[in-house]
Amino acid sequence: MQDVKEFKPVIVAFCCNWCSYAGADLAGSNRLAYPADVKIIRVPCSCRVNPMFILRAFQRGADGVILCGCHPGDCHYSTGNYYTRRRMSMLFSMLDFLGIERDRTRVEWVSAAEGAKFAATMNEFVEKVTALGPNKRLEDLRCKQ
Amino acid sequence: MLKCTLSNIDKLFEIVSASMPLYLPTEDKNGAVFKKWQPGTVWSNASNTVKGPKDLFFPQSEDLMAFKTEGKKIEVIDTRTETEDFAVFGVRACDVKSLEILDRVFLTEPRDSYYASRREHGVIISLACNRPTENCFCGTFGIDAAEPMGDVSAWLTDDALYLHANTERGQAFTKLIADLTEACDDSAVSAQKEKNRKVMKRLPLADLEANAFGGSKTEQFFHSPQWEKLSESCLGCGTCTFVCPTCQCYDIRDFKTNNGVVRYRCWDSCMYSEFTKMAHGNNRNSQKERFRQRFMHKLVYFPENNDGIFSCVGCGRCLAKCPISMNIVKVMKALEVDTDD
Amino acid sequence: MQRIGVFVCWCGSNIAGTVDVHAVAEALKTESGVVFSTDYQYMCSQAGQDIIKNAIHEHSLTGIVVCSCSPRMHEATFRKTAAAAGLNPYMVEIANIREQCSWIHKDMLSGTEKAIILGKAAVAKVNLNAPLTPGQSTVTKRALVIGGGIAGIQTALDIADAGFPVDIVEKKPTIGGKMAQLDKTFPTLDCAACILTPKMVDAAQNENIRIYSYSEVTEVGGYVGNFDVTIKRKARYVKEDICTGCGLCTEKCPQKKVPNEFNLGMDNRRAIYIPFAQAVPKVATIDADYCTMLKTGKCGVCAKVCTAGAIDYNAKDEFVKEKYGAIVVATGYNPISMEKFDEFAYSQSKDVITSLEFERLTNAAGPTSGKLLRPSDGEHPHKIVFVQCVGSRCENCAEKGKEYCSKICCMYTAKHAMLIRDKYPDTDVYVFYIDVRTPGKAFDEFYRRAVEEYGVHYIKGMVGKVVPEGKKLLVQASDLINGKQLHIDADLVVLAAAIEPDKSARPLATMLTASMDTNDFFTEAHPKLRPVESPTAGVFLSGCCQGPKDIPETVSQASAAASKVIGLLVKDHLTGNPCIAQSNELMCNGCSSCERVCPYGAITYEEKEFRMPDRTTKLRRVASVNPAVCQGCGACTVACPSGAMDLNGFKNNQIMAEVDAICKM
Amino acid sequence: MQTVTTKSLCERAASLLGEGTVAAVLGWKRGEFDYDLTPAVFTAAEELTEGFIYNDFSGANLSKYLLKKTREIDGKILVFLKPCDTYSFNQLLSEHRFDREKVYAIGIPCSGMADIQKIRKIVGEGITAIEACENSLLVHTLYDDEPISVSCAEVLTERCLNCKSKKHVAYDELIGDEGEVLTSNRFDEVEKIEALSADERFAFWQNELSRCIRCNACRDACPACTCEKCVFDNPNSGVQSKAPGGEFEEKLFHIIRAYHVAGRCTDCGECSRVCPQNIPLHLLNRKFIKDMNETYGEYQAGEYDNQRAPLVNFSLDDPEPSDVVKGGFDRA
Repeated sequence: MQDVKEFKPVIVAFCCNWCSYAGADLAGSNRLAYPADVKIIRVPCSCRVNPMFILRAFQRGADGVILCGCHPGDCHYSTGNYYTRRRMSMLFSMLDFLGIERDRTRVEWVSAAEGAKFAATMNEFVEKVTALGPNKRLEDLRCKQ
Repeated sequence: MLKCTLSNIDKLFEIVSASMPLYLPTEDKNGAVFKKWQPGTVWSNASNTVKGPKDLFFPQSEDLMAFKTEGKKIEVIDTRTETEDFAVFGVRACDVKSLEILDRVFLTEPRDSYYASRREHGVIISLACNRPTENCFCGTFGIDAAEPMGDVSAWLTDDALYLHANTERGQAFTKLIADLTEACDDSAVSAQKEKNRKVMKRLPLADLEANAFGGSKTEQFFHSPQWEKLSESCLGCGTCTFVCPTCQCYDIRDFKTNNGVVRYRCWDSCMYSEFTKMAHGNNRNSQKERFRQRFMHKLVYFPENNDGIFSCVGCGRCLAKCPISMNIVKVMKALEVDTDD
Repeated sequence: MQRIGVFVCWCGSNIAGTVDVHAVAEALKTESGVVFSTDYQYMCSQAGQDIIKNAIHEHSLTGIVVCSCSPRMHEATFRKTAAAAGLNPYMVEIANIREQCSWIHKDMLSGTEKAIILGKAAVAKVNLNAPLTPGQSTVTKRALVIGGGIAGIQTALDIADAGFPVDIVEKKPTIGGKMAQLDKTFPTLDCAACILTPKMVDAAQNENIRIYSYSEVTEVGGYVGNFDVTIKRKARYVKEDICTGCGLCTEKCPQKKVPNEFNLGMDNRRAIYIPFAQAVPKVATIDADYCTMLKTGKCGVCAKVCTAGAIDYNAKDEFVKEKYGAIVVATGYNPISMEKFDEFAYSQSKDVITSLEFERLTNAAGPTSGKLLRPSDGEHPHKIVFVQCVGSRCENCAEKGKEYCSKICCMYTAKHAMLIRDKYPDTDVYVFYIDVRTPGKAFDEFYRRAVEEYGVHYIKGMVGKVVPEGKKLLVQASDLINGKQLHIDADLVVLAAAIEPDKSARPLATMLTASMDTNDFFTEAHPKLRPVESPTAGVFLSGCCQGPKDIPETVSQASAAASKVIGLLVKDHLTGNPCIAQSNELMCNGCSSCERVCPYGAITYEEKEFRMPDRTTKLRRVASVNPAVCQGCGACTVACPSGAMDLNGFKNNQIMAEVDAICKM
Repeated sequence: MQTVTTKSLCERAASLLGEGTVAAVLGWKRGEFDYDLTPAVFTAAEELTEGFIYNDFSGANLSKYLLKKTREIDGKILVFLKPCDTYSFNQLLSEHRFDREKVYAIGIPCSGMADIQKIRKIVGEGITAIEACENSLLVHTLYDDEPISVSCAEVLTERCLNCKSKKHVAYDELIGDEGEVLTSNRFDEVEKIEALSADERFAFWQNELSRCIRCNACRDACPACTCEKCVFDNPNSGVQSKAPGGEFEEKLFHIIRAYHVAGRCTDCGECSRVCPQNIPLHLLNRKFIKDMNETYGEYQAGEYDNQRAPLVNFSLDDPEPSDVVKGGFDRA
């Protein structure tokens, strides 16, 4: 019980440069707090995120991975997030098929204006991942050696 | 000669397991595999396991050491684990022989201390083959499947298991199970051997001979036009090398952990395109060259350096598992035709 | 091996308040590749930049990490700093320890810990950075303005005055837009037509301006400096170059029952029409939906009366392809539909009208020739109620209206009220409002005049219901200041409808790959610092397509957009973004996956001969990326199964290094 | 038993070789026993007579060999394609992996391929010969005096049990009768796993994938895995590995392998056929196919040349990832 209480998840958040990263900046400007467990990686577009990056994060010790991009239709590159949507739908469904907890992965569309949504999303995601506990099903024990 | 009635065999496994881990063939979804005995484990008398007992002495992947880095400091960490006694039961004659071949590689200088340590801690209880498969051709390499070696040799009849210790370690093992065994004469075993040898003669590959091969035959076979044809459908996968009990190539790699590096070794395959990749490039660029290497090594290069001993024991695993059914038997037959010409 | 310098910024107390900046600098010192690490009060200041420059020289740095505010703020600054010290600007990475760290984490411990991790991730990335050099592309010296309202006209005029050719594409038969429909303008009360029509004429006569009226943009390709645009010139069935605009056809056309959209349907026009007297181009247009000839093949009156022979019933839509260096969006606004606001009885009574309809009613060229008459019976109204914020500031009724303030309504309502009281002093005018917002030059004075000089009854409160009863409209409202329920039997009710972006904006944004907000207003590249640019390079914003604004604001934004366009068009070459995709030909399968996902068509294939390691040659189909066209989204890199396609600046191994650094615990 | 004879195929191939239409023939070559056929290139009529065979063990999909062979051999190559192989053939064409002009494709009917392991399960070890009869196989073994008869249906390979099509989608010439696209139950097995709890699914795959020895046979046999350099072989990819270094890498390899062929996999079943460890790899591919079909509409890779696969396509109203996982199937 005590372990669960002290568990601080490692969360990797891939954010597209144009909307979600700006949304995160806005959350910052507005001092909207979310847990320090969330670390953001800036990518030009959500469609830059290769499934391998997500698996890599889990391998290296992430407990949750979230991808944020512009809302469908608002992609700076017009169509990038549509591909992201399909790719991640398929990948997440496959992870689910392999018995990996669904709540460890998430895609959320956050615009540059949605600082509040960014913070709320992160709070909610961290809460869910914390409830799941440490990632055991996609961890690579060697990394912790 | 010691006799243990078959009804007592689970008891035997239990007693051995009480003092050391015991590995024996059990039926898995995929066929027979060596697994650690636990109460309830059912021993399989299948003629052959999918993979040999090689993993127990030379695991597919094993950590050699680790480096821990902190800032710019590096600390070396010993990760060795291979210091526990263990027993392997039901090793067929071909696989026993394969360990001798691995010994030649790993136990000659420079000695591979990881392998050596596992060999020193392992006791091998072999088992004669009553029902060899159509893929078996151990006879080609002078192996008698009715007379398996190892620390303890064993034979199976309809109602009993017969054991004979060949080494000190073997004797220690039979001592361990003394309560379950009684001394007996060789008659039952001799009869079983006779029966087994009769079957062996009828095997479809019984006539296959390796005489045409051996050290000093490099010139003769290296440029054979057959290689082109033989290798043309090879997928370049590693199945044959990974199921082979004598293949011993490995790669040493570093895995970057969160705190440093784990240095490990893992099986490699000469069939892989990166196998001979070096700083200057790769000296085997075509699948033909890689394919040729594998078989030349087994049939020519290895005997050249090892008193004429072939690096194949005729276990037949590559025949059973190659996705495109290309194997050493087809290679030997094709190359022999070549020498006839 | 890189030689990395780490520079941790305090940002005054913005960062240093919740992050132990010394500890961050100290912790990063031992990271692989780091040879120098320091912290300073304001890295972005001249003194801070000098620290970086000196360190680059002193420690022969090959890469730098600045732990500071968001890269969206100062990445460009520090890149310039690095370049000034002779370092490739793309060897700079920013760890965002302000917006993503100090500003959101309250305790020093977790803030510092996170800042260190973010710094480590940036160091890990820089270790794998490589110098990048941007490519160059040419600029087509012609601009396109989409929309011919006052915004588009002003932008076009300014660009043309600077000597660059510019095309206006207007979907209506004439330019002029909403302003042409207005009567007077606040706060000066000068006549809209009097100030707009000279500009329209200027545009028509300027030799650098070409007007594609009755036209629409259907396709946009290319990129900044080199847009390929397809314009659909809708068939108007009148030859533009021959029609003299005499208007005879519009008098003789037997089809008289066509709602006149210029007067918002309050009167009728003919099937062949010129929207208004000062239309530019002054050319007739046949409305194919109503023309008997086009529908049944029987009539042909207009062709018979046209002495110039301009009528062409066989005209077809034409498509023009043109190249532009820059595109200005000036698609404007529309009042929202009043359908969902049935409580105001808009659909039940002709005497409930919108403010834009009111403009036409008071306009001398309008359906009543400027006399204020009730649409239902043509009688003079004596009691008029204005309702403000109809559909604006709809916090709890987003499905009906808009959450935002439409900005112009307070002022035009004051104007309407004042004009009525001026012309018809016997009329009682009531204005119901939530707030009166008058933050503009001479705006509040204007509003006070309406109240104080003209005696308009301003009542704080909302109208709950309008019920038509006989010839009257019973207005039920609350007076919030006096805490009373009011019942007014009005003759006319005027609704200040919220405004929204034109419906054509959304598909246009998709074509332009320009982003929009949830209300379909175009997004600016930066809300404060780059308000007239879209984030999409080469696309600029003018007027209400970006957000509600009044005429002076629109005109100033239009001129601002023009100046940005001019700034672009004067360049002979554009320096591109070097963070673009690159294909490793040795690993490329030529499978076309990348080409299929590229939104810009930047990827092409060629058959190339490769010398294989076994000394044979092999002809292989491989992808190549056009650096001028690629925008660097990275969609192709994931579509590529072999990993042959990678993105400079965001390479696979760089992102994975960041992942590793973050997950290291 | 197959409905076309080795002899008839041999004759047709020999005549095409003879008249110079083709320079080489890609087919199956007989081995030591009746079941161990090897794909081979034949360049002379005698070679064909001696070695060519088409029987219940001609499972190997020859289309992938075209990549290499069309580059090596001058002139056209005759390739024999079973119905399912033609889908791979088309898929490779749409990825521009070989020159169609260099291939002469002969479609041949297939009544399903036999699984030697299933036969072994029935008759035991020591199979020395297998004779094909109308609907059964006569298996001779070392330990039985009389041959054992097993019905063909009983020993069909998994992929043939769930055959999706007996129709050839590409060929220059057809020998034998054309079949039809079938309605198969190929997703039943996937659905069964979907119906398990997350823990059970995890345990199931943990058990299956733990057997992986990373021999790469699944990848190397796969007609969709034709990368010039696979990411798992590329030292610069960041995921290169030669052995499963633990549970994670087993999963990583198989997830990425399946993901990389998602939308391109024709469900030919070669991966599972060649796996020496009998891991049901096709289930991973089928999961992707099933999800894509259900989410983005029916799509059969290789059905036509130059289709736009689901993962390089999109529609504006695609569901969100959270809804796909929840809505793909009904699970309590």
